[in-house]
This record gives sequence, structure tokens and C-alpha cells, in this order.
Amino acid sequence: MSNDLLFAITFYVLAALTLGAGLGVVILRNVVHAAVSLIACFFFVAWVYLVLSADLLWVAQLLIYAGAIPVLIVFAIMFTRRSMSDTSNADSGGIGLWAPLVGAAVFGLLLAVLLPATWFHGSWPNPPGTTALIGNELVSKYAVPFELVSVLLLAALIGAVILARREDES
Amino acid sequence: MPAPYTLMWLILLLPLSAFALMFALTYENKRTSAYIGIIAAAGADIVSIWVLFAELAKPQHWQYGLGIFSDFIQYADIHFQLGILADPLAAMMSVVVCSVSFLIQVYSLEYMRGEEGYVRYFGFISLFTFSMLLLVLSPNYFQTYIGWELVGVCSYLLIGHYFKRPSAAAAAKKAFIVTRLGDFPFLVGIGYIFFRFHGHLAGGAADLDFYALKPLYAGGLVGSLGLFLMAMMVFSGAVGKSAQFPLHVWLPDAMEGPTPISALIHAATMVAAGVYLVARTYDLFAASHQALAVVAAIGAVTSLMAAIWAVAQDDIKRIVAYSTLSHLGLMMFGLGVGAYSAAVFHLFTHAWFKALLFLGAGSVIHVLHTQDIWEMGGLWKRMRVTSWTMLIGACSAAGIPLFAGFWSKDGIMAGVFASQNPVFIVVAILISFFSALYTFRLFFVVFTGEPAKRRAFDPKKIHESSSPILVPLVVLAVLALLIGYVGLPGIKGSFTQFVFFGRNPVVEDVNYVAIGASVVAGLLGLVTAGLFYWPAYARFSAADFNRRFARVYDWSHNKGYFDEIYEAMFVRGVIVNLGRAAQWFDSHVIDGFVDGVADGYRLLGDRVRRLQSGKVQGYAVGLFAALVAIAVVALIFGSSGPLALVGGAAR
Amino acid sequence: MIGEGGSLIGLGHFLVLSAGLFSIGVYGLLSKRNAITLLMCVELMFNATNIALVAFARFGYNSAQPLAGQAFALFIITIAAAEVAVAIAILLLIYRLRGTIWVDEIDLMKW
Amino acid sequence: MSASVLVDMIPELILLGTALVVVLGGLVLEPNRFGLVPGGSGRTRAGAEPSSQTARVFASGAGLVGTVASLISLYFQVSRTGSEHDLLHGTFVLDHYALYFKAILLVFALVTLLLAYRFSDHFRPNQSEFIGLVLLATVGGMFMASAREMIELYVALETLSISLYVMVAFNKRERLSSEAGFKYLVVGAASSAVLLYGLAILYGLTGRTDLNAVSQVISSGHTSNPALVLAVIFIIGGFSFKIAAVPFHQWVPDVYQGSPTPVTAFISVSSKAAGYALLIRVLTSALGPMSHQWQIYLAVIAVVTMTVGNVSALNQTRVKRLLGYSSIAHAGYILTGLVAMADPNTSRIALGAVLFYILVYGLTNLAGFGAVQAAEEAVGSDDLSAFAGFGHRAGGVSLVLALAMLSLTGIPPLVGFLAKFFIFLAAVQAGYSWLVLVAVANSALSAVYYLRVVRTLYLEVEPAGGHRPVAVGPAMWTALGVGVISILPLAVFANGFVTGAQQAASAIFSH
Amino acid sequence: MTLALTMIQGVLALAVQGGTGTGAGAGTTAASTSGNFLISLVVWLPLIGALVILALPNRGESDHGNIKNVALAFTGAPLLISLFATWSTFTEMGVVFTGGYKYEENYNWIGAFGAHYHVGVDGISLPLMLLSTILFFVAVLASWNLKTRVKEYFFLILILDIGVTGVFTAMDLFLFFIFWEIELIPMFLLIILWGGPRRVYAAWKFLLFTIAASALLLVAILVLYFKSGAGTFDMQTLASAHLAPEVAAVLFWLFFLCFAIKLPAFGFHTWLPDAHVEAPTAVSVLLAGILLKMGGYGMIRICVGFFSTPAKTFSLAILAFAVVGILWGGFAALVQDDMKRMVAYSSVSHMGFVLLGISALTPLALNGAVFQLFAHGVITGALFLLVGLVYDRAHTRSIKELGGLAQRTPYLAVAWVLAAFASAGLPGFAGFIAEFEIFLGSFQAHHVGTFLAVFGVVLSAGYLLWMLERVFFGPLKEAWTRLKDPGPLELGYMVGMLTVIFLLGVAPKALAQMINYGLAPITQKLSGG
Repeated sequence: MSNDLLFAITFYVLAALTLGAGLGVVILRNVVHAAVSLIACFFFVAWVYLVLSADLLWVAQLLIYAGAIPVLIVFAIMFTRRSMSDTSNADSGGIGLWAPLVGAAVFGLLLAVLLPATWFHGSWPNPPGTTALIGNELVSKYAVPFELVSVLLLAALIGAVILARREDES
Repeated sequence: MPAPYTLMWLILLLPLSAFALMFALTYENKRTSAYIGIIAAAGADIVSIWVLFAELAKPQHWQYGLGIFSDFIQYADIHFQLGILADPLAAMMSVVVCSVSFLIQVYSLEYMRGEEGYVRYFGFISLFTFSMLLLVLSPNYFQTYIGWELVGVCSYLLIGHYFKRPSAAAAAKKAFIVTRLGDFPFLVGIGYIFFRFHGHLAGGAADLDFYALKPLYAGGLVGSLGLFLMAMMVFSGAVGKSAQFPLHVWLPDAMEGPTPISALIHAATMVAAGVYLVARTYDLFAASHQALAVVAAIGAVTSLMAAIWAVAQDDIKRIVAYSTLSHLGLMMFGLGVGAYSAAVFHLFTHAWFKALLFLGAGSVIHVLHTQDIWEMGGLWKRMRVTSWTMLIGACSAAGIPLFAGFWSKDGIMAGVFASQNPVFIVVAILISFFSALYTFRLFFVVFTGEPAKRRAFDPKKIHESSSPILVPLVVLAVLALLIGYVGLPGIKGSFTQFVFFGRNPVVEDVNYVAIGASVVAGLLGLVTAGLFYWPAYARFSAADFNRRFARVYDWSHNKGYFDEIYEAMFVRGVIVNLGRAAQWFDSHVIDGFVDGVADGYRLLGDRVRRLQSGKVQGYAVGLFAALVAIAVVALIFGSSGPLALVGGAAR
Repeated sequence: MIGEGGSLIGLGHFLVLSAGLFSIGVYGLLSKRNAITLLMCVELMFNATNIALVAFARFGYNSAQPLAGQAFALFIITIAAAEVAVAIAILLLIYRLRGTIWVDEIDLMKW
Repeated sequence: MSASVLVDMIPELILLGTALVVVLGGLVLEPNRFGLVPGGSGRTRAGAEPSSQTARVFASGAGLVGTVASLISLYFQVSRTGSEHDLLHGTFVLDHYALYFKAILLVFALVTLLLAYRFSDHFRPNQSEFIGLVLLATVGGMFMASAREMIELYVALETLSISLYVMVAFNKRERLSSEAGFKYLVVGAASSAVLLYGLAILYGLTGRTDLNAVSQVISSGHTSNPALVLAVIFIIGGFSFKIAAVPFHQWVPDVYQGSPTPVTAFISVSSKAAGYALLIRVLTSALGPMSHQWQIYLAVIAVVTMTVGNVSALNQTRVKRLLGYSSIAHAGYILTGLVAMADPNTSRIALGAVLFYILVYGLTNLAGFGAVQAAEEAVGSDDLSAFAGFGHRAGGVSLVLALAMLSLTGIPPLVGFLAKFFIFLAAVQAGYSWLVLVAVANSALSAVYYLRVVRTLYLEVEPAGGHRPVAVGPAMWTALGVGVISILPLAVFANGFVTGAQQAASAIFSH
Repeated sequence: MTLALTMIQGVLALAVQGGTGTGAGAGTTAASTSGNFLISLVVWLPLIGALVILALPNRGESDHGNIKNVALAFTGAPLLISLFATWSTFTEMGVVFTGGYKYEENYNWIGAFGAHYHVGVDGISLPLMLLSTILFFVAVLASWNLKTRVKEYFFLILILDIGVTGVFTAMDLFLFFIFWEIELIPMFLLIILWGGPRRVYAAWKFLLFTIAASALLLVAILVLYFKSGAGTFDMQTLASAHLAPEVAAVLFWLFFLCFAIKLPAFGFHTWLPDAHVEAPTAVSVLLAGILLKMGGYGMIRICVGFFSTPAKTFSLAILAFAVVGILWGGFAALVQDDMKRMVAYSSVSHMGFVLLGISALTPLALNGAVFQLFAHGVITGALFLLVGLVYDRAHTRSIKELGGLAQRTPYLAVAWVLAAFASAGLPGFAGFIAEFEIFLGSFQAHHVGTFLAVFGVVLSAGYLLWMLERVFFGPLKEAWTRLKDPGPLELGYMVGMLTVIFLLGVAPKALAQMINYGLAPITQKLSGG
């Protein structure tokens, strides 16, 4: 089995798992299950990153997406149940055929456009790891956004705290 | 410029100042106001007569701009002028206007005593006199039109003197509107004349100048059709003002005004303005034979119809009014057949005897307070002066030989006979017959026999009118008796050689056939009237006759049903319905469209707003669907497909 | 991990994966009733974008801007997390005030 | 990052520092709500606490001072800035264009702070955080104005957006507020995803994130590449959310209605302005070679946007919602200017007109919302029927509102007219007369609903029943004054502003 | 009143002194000035008045006097100034003034687009400026008894004043448009706030029509600006710009439609009766007297002045509008029961005469058209005032219900009769001169059309006299036995209006000459092109 084939199999498996997990989010009837499926999806995406030689992202994905965000979401689910048993992940009314239609249309559109496109091509230099490279970039080229993200996080922090905090309702 | 001509502006100024003075200062003071008017008219009359004598001494043409108004509108090559014109025709007419105005104001002193709006009445007479003189002395179409409209206004104001009476108010309005119906083509005609001849006038002449235009009409600038149309448009004004068929309907109604007004405006002066206008612009008509034929035909029809209708009327003033119509028609007839001098002469004599008839009728009405001739009768013994003067007037009007009307009318007759048109000749003879018939019918019914019994009159209370009324009557009677002799036919220095058309006066032989026919017809009419209506000699019953020929009588009595036809056809049928239709169209079609657009827009607003469902997923659906749609369109058509059409047109 | 000779699997494959995930996200966003599932679907869309970015960075390596796609993805991950935090805070608020987080019931304002 | 870069960022840094001071000050001045102070139960009674007054005054005061300071520092930058001042690979561009937007963003922030001065009582005890968020959002907006690089622009955009999500939902006692926040966030997130996907495609096609570099690559290549078209559409789509253009417009009325009024004002001016700053930057740099593509796209969007906005507003009775639809309509007018900008012959004049329009629209809207806020406080609702006869009770506020409405309609000689006129002028010159015809017709019809507000203020009879007195604080007066002054005499002295906008416009094309 | 007089004196002293003002409203450097600010004074004094009114207290009846005095002063002063300007132009005519503009002011305004603050008057605009100042002054007097929302009312009137006088004096198309639009909102509010029972409908209709007109105007101005390639809005420059024939034709129609709505020409006229009927008296006076004139002025100044070739080409189409409008208005006026509606329709008819003059394009007809603008302004103004006086007394305008009023209100009746005569185009009044010139001039171009149009004078006599008959003559109806004649104030301004009408009717020369100087460039272009 050649390296390529092995790689292909890896990709297909990962892709199938990712898409499956993603579909799970929208198909599963129980919202808790959907959340679990989301975690799985994020998890698989992390491995896709690794396949794409993005080791730092692999870590970040695992930590933030597969780790932190689902926790938030599960907490949110727990907090917002109408009753202990109400964990439905039903479709909302009135949308009808629109959602599958539009979803499929988006998919078709993207495929039709993205696949035949001529993309920028560059040969991968096979760096030992991307972490150092990205880190370097972050403090040089992307210094401004890097700093700015902190502002963003500050805003989000303030916002989340203020909004979520229970006050006395006078 | 010799003396009287330089003073002619006084003829205009005096009546105008009188009018202004009365309304500005002496409105509360009745007598003073009346005297102001009389003095002004007298002053104007004196100047007019002076001018007339100057003209008689040496016929000449003078004209000049009127002071600061001489360039009324002037810019670029446009020049509209107000001015004064003196020539025999104008001099003659201004004397008529001033004199009749003067006499009538004297008459009104008494006649209008105690009436409401006494000063208003005198003021408007002065204003009328001014307007009429403005028209008469006008050297151009522009000023003529101004005077033309102003006399219409005065006529409106004076017919409506008793404005509390609905009939008077309606008559005033009718008179004004019907004459305006004739005026509007006149205005267009002035436009036509301006259009054709502006720029061809001899140097220095103001636009629309009569004398400057004289040589131009036939000068080849306008084709024969153009000349005909031009003449017809001008004639249209005359038809309205002179109450010719088919615009004659206003004149009988105009009798709602005070009787002296009828005498002044609706007999002697204003209604004659149409004739005067045709005479003034006769060069235009002379240039188009067809136009003259139309003038003659219209005049003939008017004259005959009015004469026939007059026989079946019961209102004394209306009879005189129809008589006026008939005479005006006759003048037009005369002008149409080329009897220029005769027609103008008839205009001149008619003014006096018709004023006399009206004033005489007024005298009767003043005493009896009725206008129905069947409520009169037997006044001969009670009102001697009135009766005598009326008799003179009637004879003159009926063309009884030796009276004023005879001389002028026979000139016209001669003209008609000279035309050798058998229809015209027959019509002319019929007119003579009916003229005599209705005139003497009036005279016999009112003055002969015994006082009518239909209404309880105390015969003793019937008395002669007082002197301010009688003096004008007598003066006018004298004139009606004698004035004809200034125009004895075939004599050098007579009227026909004073006012004439063309380069030189043509001394015509006396046409004895015409005179004879006319006189015979007239006497026949007189006899017929006597046989029917002079109680002492009556052989036939008018009532029987009317019953037997009920259809003719009704037609005649109802003035040919013209009022009814006009009312039904135009006023109610066309005008009002057009108005309603316009109104309907506005409120339903145009507004319907506008409101519909507004409503549609509003509805669209509501529909589009409903898309805003409040559900965020709906928004997301719209967002992605639109995005995909836009992308698909853009990808399929690219930048070269139909979408490119919306691109900048400039490139 | 992918060798230079990796010819069987190319950029296109990853883009299909990305597109698929994105479309699933779109579908879920449009159809699900629970507001929290909506958030999850948004996250799916972000992840799809990230896959595309990382794949571009990998296959379209540009020495002038090495790994820009990866850096971009990193930022997106961070920001998405912040966004989720804020979103959940708002949802909690809504739940406290209204007792529901069902999207089709959050429609007080319309038209 | 060299020191000179920091000098370039002084205005932003000042504002950021102010935000931190404000937030920290809030923690100090109202410590008890987080249970930081023993015994404080977090159950402070609103209004009775002197400390809450202090907190509000401190936060607002510090915010104002910081904003003014930032504005002053910005003034000094104008002279320092040449045509090109671009370090850091496009992540921070400092040109007259950026400075123009920063200046108007700061002015908008200033007015918003004034509007919020009293209003933040509603947010007790979180006033400091609110003020802080306004400042942080403005910082985000200012970075947007300077961004010419994908990552930077996205981060800046999200900084603004996230602050706004929070601000919209900030009125925690109000159900509409949180609902608005939620809707805003969902649509925002979706459009973020769309934008990101567009940027990703662009990156994939060019391998660059610096937009100028992207542009160079594109212009050297084949521009009708379908993927490129899709990128254009996705990117413009993503920005359409910020500028309230169709089809990303539906959040607008809901959010405008539900947000606390100063936030609505802020969204309608600052968020929009920053969105335009970025959109124009992207259109002129990265997508510059694609201008013939997006010109048509924008033209269609412009027509639909202005029509949908105006038509929907027609029967709207809630003033804030109405202003939301109006905002959509105005997005359409501005897009008309952008359409003209695609034409190289008219690009400068068109962009100048657009920049002027954004300023004018912002100030007018601020004045309008200020007045709405005052009126709303007095009558307890933003429903038009509640405003009936308000003009006779509160002449000043009503006059401001009326003037703002008239200016938004585009009635001469108010400045709103001038702005529209310049945009139309440019569009006609670019050959888009038909578009101008549509725009003019639309703006004419918009009079129907704007004037209904005016009419209601003055014509209709005041509803019976006592109302709260119209209490308009000095801060509010200042804000309204700024608005009115800018609505009226700006028309007379427009020359200077137009010239400034033209200079700013030229800057972006001289790169 | 004394306060008003004092202020008038002060302002006049200032205006006559002239001097080198900087020009109100223009805060920028001067491009070229003539050291004169007379026109600016006329245009902007009302603004000062409006601001003063805004600042005045309005606590009750006692404060109304002050407000009215201020309004009177700030409409009176412009009146005196424009009288002064007119008089000095009359005296200079043919000597110093031989055409062109007077009292020109020109300042840069928005340099980026070449917009200037450029005002001045020529033979066409000076009479119209005078007309507007007269009517505004009279409108203030006619509103003297107003009791509701006095402050707002006079404020709006004064703002309206700015726009109207501005339109007539603007020499820069951009400025022209701005002034054109200023009128819109005050008029809308005046109708909707002080109007009659159907005021809402009427006001919206007015607004929609007017706004549609402005939209056309705006687009037309923009297109003209670019197609001319002059890079300026200067009206004199644009008038001589060379345009491709089809561009000129399109522009001509854009401008024409805009002005046709305002005029209003047939098809666009239905806003007018509604607006007039619902508007309060003084506002109707302004609406008919001055606002309609903006349409006529625009047509002559722009449609004919700028686009002489299309104007000739489409002369017949304009004629059709004119003739149909004249007859339509006349017929519709005949069947109206509401006096005001009747007068409104008569306006449609009479503004058709203006259009007729414009369609003919001869110097005489154009002169008549401008003359008619002035004449109709005063005459219809007087008619609306009179309708208002009837309504004030009888509280009805229904012709059917009224009757015999002349017996109780003789002065009113006299004024009515005079005004009706003037409106019917009788000699001695201004309308006659205008109509005579128009008819004569237009016959030169259109024979049949003119013939049909002239029938309009019969109709106008018809509806006016019929109305007089039913309202004032005949027996007095029971209900009106207690009516009172107007007081000295009302009689005062009526006499004033009628005097103007009369003076122009008997001494039209100076005005006609002045108009001719104003029209000279246009007629030259017409004959040259």
C-alpha cells in the first residue's frame, strides 16, 4: 500500500466521520446527542488539520473547539431546558422545504465553483512543524490583529459576564 | 391739426372723469352726481359736434396717440396704441353717442328718481359713454377691442341694474356671455390680422391701425380664403354685439335693464357698434365678396325673423327690442349688399328714432308700471306729448315717407335692389311690410281705443310724464322727423357724400322702384296693423288669426324657440355635460390613477413588510437563498450577459 | 503529513469536505428550532471555512506569506469561541426573560 | 512592532486605554454587584445609590475625555500622514481615507456617549461596561478603517460586531433587547461565515491576504474565474450585513427596534460607517480589477435595497423600526455611489460623495435618534401614535426630529439633500442615469413616511393622559445640538466638508 | 403695526444704502461680487423673520400680535426693496438697463461641483420677485385674524417666502433646485395643519405631485450638468450649452414634465383643486398666486431658454397641453359648486394661457406669458382672498347655498365683480394685456389651436358671471341677512390688490418692456437657432 493510498484512505475515513458527525448535529433528535456529535465533528476536524500538516491548529482545535466550546454549549443546554426531559432538537415550523433546498443549493454552488477553479499553487516546503512559523508570523505580520484579538476577547468577556449574570429583577 | 381735433381727448376724458368723480367723491349725493354726468356728456357732445362741423366743412382724417397711452404697449417691433381717430364716420358716431347719452341722462333724472342705485346708474352711463367713445374714436383694432369689451361690461352692469331680480341678473350674464361668444373669434381675427400684416404696415404706424391696414387687405398678402376667414372673424364680433342671428338671443332679455339703458345701449349705440365695426373695417369686407354675401345674408335673416317675431310679442320693450334687431339686421343687410353709405346713414337715423321709441315706451311704463301692451291702450288722450312723439318715432321706424327712417331705409332698399338678387329683394320687401306692421301694432294697441280693462287702471290717474322726460322725447322726435333730410338721395353734399366708402363718393341715381316697393310694403303693413289693432277700424280679430295660425304664432311668439334650443343643446346639453365629464374624468381617471398608484404602493409596502416575519431563520433563508440566486445568475451570465445591460449607458 | 507525491488526494477533496460541512451548517441554521443547535451549526460553518483555509495554506503555500491560511484559521477559532460565549450569554438572558430559546418563538418584533 | 507604529496607533490606543479605565473604574465604583465587597448583596436599589451616579458620571466623563483626546491626537496625525503610510503588511494602513473614517467614527462615538449619558441609567449597575463597550466597538471600527489585510479586517470587524451584539442585548430587563441581540448575532454570525468563505476563496486563488497583493495577482490573471466571482459575491454579501443591504438587511428593523436607543443610533451610524470603510477598501484594493463585476452586482443590490427599505417603511408606525427601514433605504443610496465609484472616470468624485454621505447620514441619524430617545423617554413608547402632538409639548426635541426626518428625505437645503445630490451627480456622470432615476423616485416616495413622523409630531392631537415631563439633560442637548448644527448649516458650509471627503477619497486611489 | 412700520423703515434704509455685504448664506470667498446684496436681502430677510418668530414667546393671544408684526415687517421689507428695485429698473429702462441681469451676486459655494451662490434679477424674474413679495405681504395681512398655532403658521409662511423668491432670483441651477424644494414642506404643512376637512388627502396629493416634479427636475439637472460638459450649474452658461439633439429633447421633456406638474398643465392638474380648496385662504393665495408661477417661470427660463430647438419641435405637443388645459379647466369650473374649487379650476384654465404663449414661442406670446404669470398671480390671489372673505362670513363656499349677498355686503360684491372682470380678461385689468398678447402672439404660430384656446375666455366669462349671479345677485337668502361687509383691513388689502391689477391694465408698457428685455436672449436664441 503506497503512502498515497494510505493517505487517501485516511482522508476518506476522516472526511466521512467529519461529515457524519456534522450531519449528526442536524439530524439527531436529542439536542444533547447533537452536542456530542458536534464534539465528535470538531475532533475529526482537528485530525483533518493534522492531515493538512497544521499541527498548531490541530492542538488549538482540540483545545478550544473540541474542548472549551462544547462545554459551554452543554452548559447552555442544561441551563435552558424547559424541563429536565425537554431536550428536543426538532425542526422549527414554517421553514418547510427551504432549509434542505437552500442547503443543497449552497453545496451545489460551492462544488460547481470551487472544483473547477484554478487555485494558487505553491509547493509545500515540509517544515518540521508549523508552530514556530506561525508564532513568528503572529508577532510580526499579524501583530496588529493579534493584539486586537485581545480587545475582542475583552469585549466578549465583559459582554458575557454582564449578560449572563443574574441580577435582581426589580 | 386744427382746433377741434386737438381737443378730442376731452370727448373721452369728460365722461371718464364724470364716472370717476361720481364713484370717488359724490356717491352719496344723487343730484350732484347726475348733473356731473349730464354736464360731462354735454361737454363731450359739444366737442363732438364741433368736430362734426369741422368734418362737414372739410372731410378729413386725423389721428394721434393719446398722450402717455399712445405707446400703450411698445417694445421691440410691437406697438399697440391708444389714440384718437377723426374722420366723418367717427365724427358722426361720436355725436350720436354723446347726444343720446346726454338726452338719456336728462331723461333719467326723472325716470330713475327714487330708484336704488341712482348714482351707480349714472356712473355706469358715464363709463359706458366713455367706453363707447373709446370704441368709436379708436384708430386701431386694439383700442376697438378694448372699447368693445368695456361697453360689454357696462352693458352687463346696466342690464343687471336691478340685480335683486333674478331675471335681471340672468339677463345681464346672458348678454355678456353671448356677446363674448361672438367676441372670441373677433379676438382671434385680430390675431390673424396682426399675424398677416404686422411688419407690412407703412412706417410709423402702430400695429393694427385701421388706416394703415386699409390698402393691405386687398394687397395680395392674404389669399381669398384667408380674407374671407379674417372678415368672418371680425364679423363674428359684430354679430355678437349687434345681436345678429344666431347670437341675437341676448338682446330681448337685455330689456331687463332700466328703459333708458335700453334706449342708450340696446338701441342707439352699443348694439350699433357691430355695424360701426363692419363699416370701419369695410375695406376688409370689400376685399372678400363671399364675406359681404354672408354679411348680407345674416343681416337679412336677422332682420326678417326679428320683424316677424316682433309681431307676436306682448311686452312693449321687447317689441321695440325686436324692432332694433330688425333694423340692425337691415343695416348689416345694407352693408352686405354694398350700400355702405345708406347703411351708415340708417345707423345714424335709427339711433334717434329708436331712442325715441324706447324713451316713449319708458314714459308709458313709468306712468303705467307695466310693460304688457294689452294692459295699456287709449293713452292718446292722456299722454299727448308721449303719443305724438311715439307716432313720429313709429312712422320713422316703419319707413313712412318723409320721416327720417324713410330716407335711410330707402337707401338700403336701393342697394338691395341694385344687387339684383331676387331673394334679397323679396326679403327686403317683407321686412318693410313687417316693420310697419309691428310698429303700428304697438302704436295702435297702446295709444288708440280705450284703456284696457284687464287690469284695473284708474284712467284718471294716467297723466303725462314730467318735463325731464318729455324734453328728450321732443328733441328726439324733432330729430326723427327731420334728420333724414341730411341724407336726401342723389343730392350733393348730403350724408352719402359725407360718409362713403372708396376714394370718392358715388352719387347714385334715385331708385324709384325700390322706394316705391318699400313704401307700398310699408303702407300695406300700416293698413294691416290698423285693420287688426286700431279698435276704431278693426276688421279682423288678431286672436282669431293667432288661433288659426297657432303654429306660426307660437313660433313667432316664442322667438323661434331659439332660447329653448340653445339652452337644451348648448348650455345644458353640451357645456354643462362637458363640465361634468371633465370633473368626472379628473376625479375618477386621473385621481383614480394617482390614488391607485398610491394605494398600490401602500399595499406593496404591506406585502413586503410581511416578509419581515420576525423569525431569524426566515431571515437566514432569505439571505442564503438570495446569495445563491445572485451567484447563479452572475455565474451563468457573467459580465457579458443581460446583466451587462444595466451597466452604465455612457460607456 | 501529505507527501509531495500525494496525488490521490488533492485540494479539491478538502474543498468538497469544506463545502459539505458548510452546507450542513447552513441547513441546520435554517431548520433547527433550538437556538443552541443554531449556534452549533454556525460553528460548523466556521469549521468548514477553516478547513478550506488550512487546505489553501497547505496546497497554495506562498513563501511570501507562509501559512497565512493557518494563521487566519487560528484567529477564526479564537473569535468563534468568543462569539459562542456571547451568544450563550444572550441565550441565557432570553431564557430568563421569556422561558424559551426556541427560535420560532423569538419573534416579538416583526413587520 | 516598532515604536513608530505605536505612534500611528495613538488614537486607538488612547481610546483603548480609556475603555480599560472606564471598565476598571466601574469595578471600583460599583464593586458590590459582583459580591466583591463583603456584605454587598448585589441588590443595590437603583437610583438611590450615590455610587451609581458617580459611576455613571465617571464612566461617561472618562469616555468623553478619552474620545476627545483621541480626536485631538487624530488631528495631529493628519499633518503627519502622507499619501501612503503603510507598515505591517497592510494590517494597519494610515492614509487620509482611514483618518477620515476614524474622525467621523470618533465624532459618532462622542455623540453616542452623550446620548448614553442619561440613558445608561437603564443599565444600572453596568453603565461603565456599557461605556466601555462603546469605546471598544469604536476601537474595532477604527481598526477596520485602517485594515487592508484579510485577517486584520476580520478581527477588527468582529471586535466591532461582538461589542455590538452585547450592546444590543444590554438592556437586560427588556425582552426586545435580548431578542434583538440574538437575531443580530445569528445573522451576523451567518454573514461572518459567508464573508470568511469569500475571503478564503480569495486567499485560495491568490495565496495572499494583503488585499493590495491580492489585487495585483488578480489583475495579472484571469478575472472572470467563477471562483473569483463567487468570492466577490460572498465578500460583498458579508459586508452587506454591516451596511444593511439586501439580502442581509432583515435584521435591521428588529435590531433597531429592540436595542436601547443609543445603541440603535450607534449601530446605524458607526457600525455602518465602519462597514463602508472596509467594504470600500476591499472593493478598491483587492476587488479593484473586478470592478465591472461588482458594479453591476451593486447596482442591482442598490435598486432592490432602496426599494425594499422604502416600501417596507411605508406603513411602519414604530419610529425606531421606521428608521431601521430608512437605514436600509439609505444603504441603497450609498450603494448607488459605490456603483459610480467602479467607473475609473468618476471613482474619486463618487467616493467623495459617498464619504460625505456617510458623514451626513451619520450626523442626521444621530440627531434623529437623539430626539427619538428624548421623546421616547417622555411618552414611554416609540410608537408613532404616542408622539402625536409632541411638537407642541417639546418644541426643541420635535424640531430636531422633524429636521432630521426632512434631511433624511433629502429636502433642500438640508444637508441630507446635498449628500444625495452629490451621489446622484456622480452616478449620472458614470452613466447610471436609470439608477439615479430609481433612486430619486425612491427618495421622493420616502417623503411619505418621513413626513408622517413630522405630521404626527405637529398635527395630531396629543393622546389624553399625563405624560412624564420632557426631561432632556444637558448631554442630550449637546448631542441634539451637534445633530442640528450639522443638519442645517452644513449645507451652507458644505464646501469644506466636501473637499475633505474628496481628499480622503483621493487617498485611497493613490496607493 | 407700529413695530412693523419701524422695522420696515430700518430695513429699507439698510437696503438702499447697499454697500459691500458678504452675501447672506454664503460664507465662502467671493468669486465676483457687484457690491450689492439687495436680492439676498429680499430672499433672506424672511429667514431672519422666521428665526425671530421662533424666538418669540407664544403664551397666548397677547403674544400673537408680536408674531404677526414681525411677520408683517419681514414680508413688508422685502416688498419695499423689490418695489425699489422695480422702480429703479423702470427709470433706468432703455438708458442704463438694456437687458441682462441686475443686482447680481455671485459667490463660490461648493467648489467641487461648481455650485455657486449666484442670484440676480432680469426682466423676467424681477416682476415675479415683486409679485411674490406683494403676495406674501398680503398673505400675512390676510392671516391677521388667525388664532390657532400662530407661531408655526407665520414661521412656515416666512420659510415659504425664502424658497419662492429664491427660485425666481437664482441664477445657478443647483441653487434654483434648492429653492425650488424649500417650498415643498412648508406648503405641505400649511395645508395639512390649517386646512379644511379633507386637508390630509389634499396635502398628501400635493406632496406626491410636487415631489414627483422635483424628482424629474433633479434628474434633469444632473443630466444637463454632465451632458453640457461645462462643469457648472450657471444658468447662463448652461443656456448656451451645446447638446446633442436627442439629449436636448429628453432634457426638455424632463424639465417640461416637472414644470407641467407645478403649472399645472392638463393631466397633472388634479392636485390643484384639492389643495386649494383645503388650504386656508392666505395659503391658497400663495399657492395659486406664486407657486404655480414657478412652473411657468421654469418653463420659460429653462424649457424654452435652454432648449430652444426641442421647444420648437414639440411646440404642437405643448399646444395640445395648453388648449386642453384651458378648455378643461373652463368646463370643469362651470360645474363646480364650491367657489374655491371654481377659482382653482379657473387657475388651471388661465395657466393654460401661459402654456399657450410658451407653445407659440413668438416674442409677443412669450411676453404675454410672462405678463400672464404676473397678472394671474395678482388676480387669482385677489379671487382667493375674496373667496376667503365670503367664507369667513358665511362659513360656506357653496354657490348653491349662497345668494343675494350683494345686498348685505356691497363692498365685497364690488370687489368680487371687479376681480371677476379682471379674471375674465376684460380690458382695464392686467389679465387683458396678458391674454391679448398671448392670443395675438400665439396665432402667429398656431391658428386652429389659438382659436380653440380663445374660446376659454368665453368659458371664463361664463363661470365667473354665473357664479356672481348665483352668489351675489338675485334675492337675498334668509340665512345671509346678518352678514357684514369686510372691515378696513380686508378692504385695504383688497383695494391694494385691485389697484395693482388696474394699474397694470392701464399702464402695461413699462412691465412689458421690462419683460421684453428679460426675454431678449431667449427670443434671440429662438430666432437664431
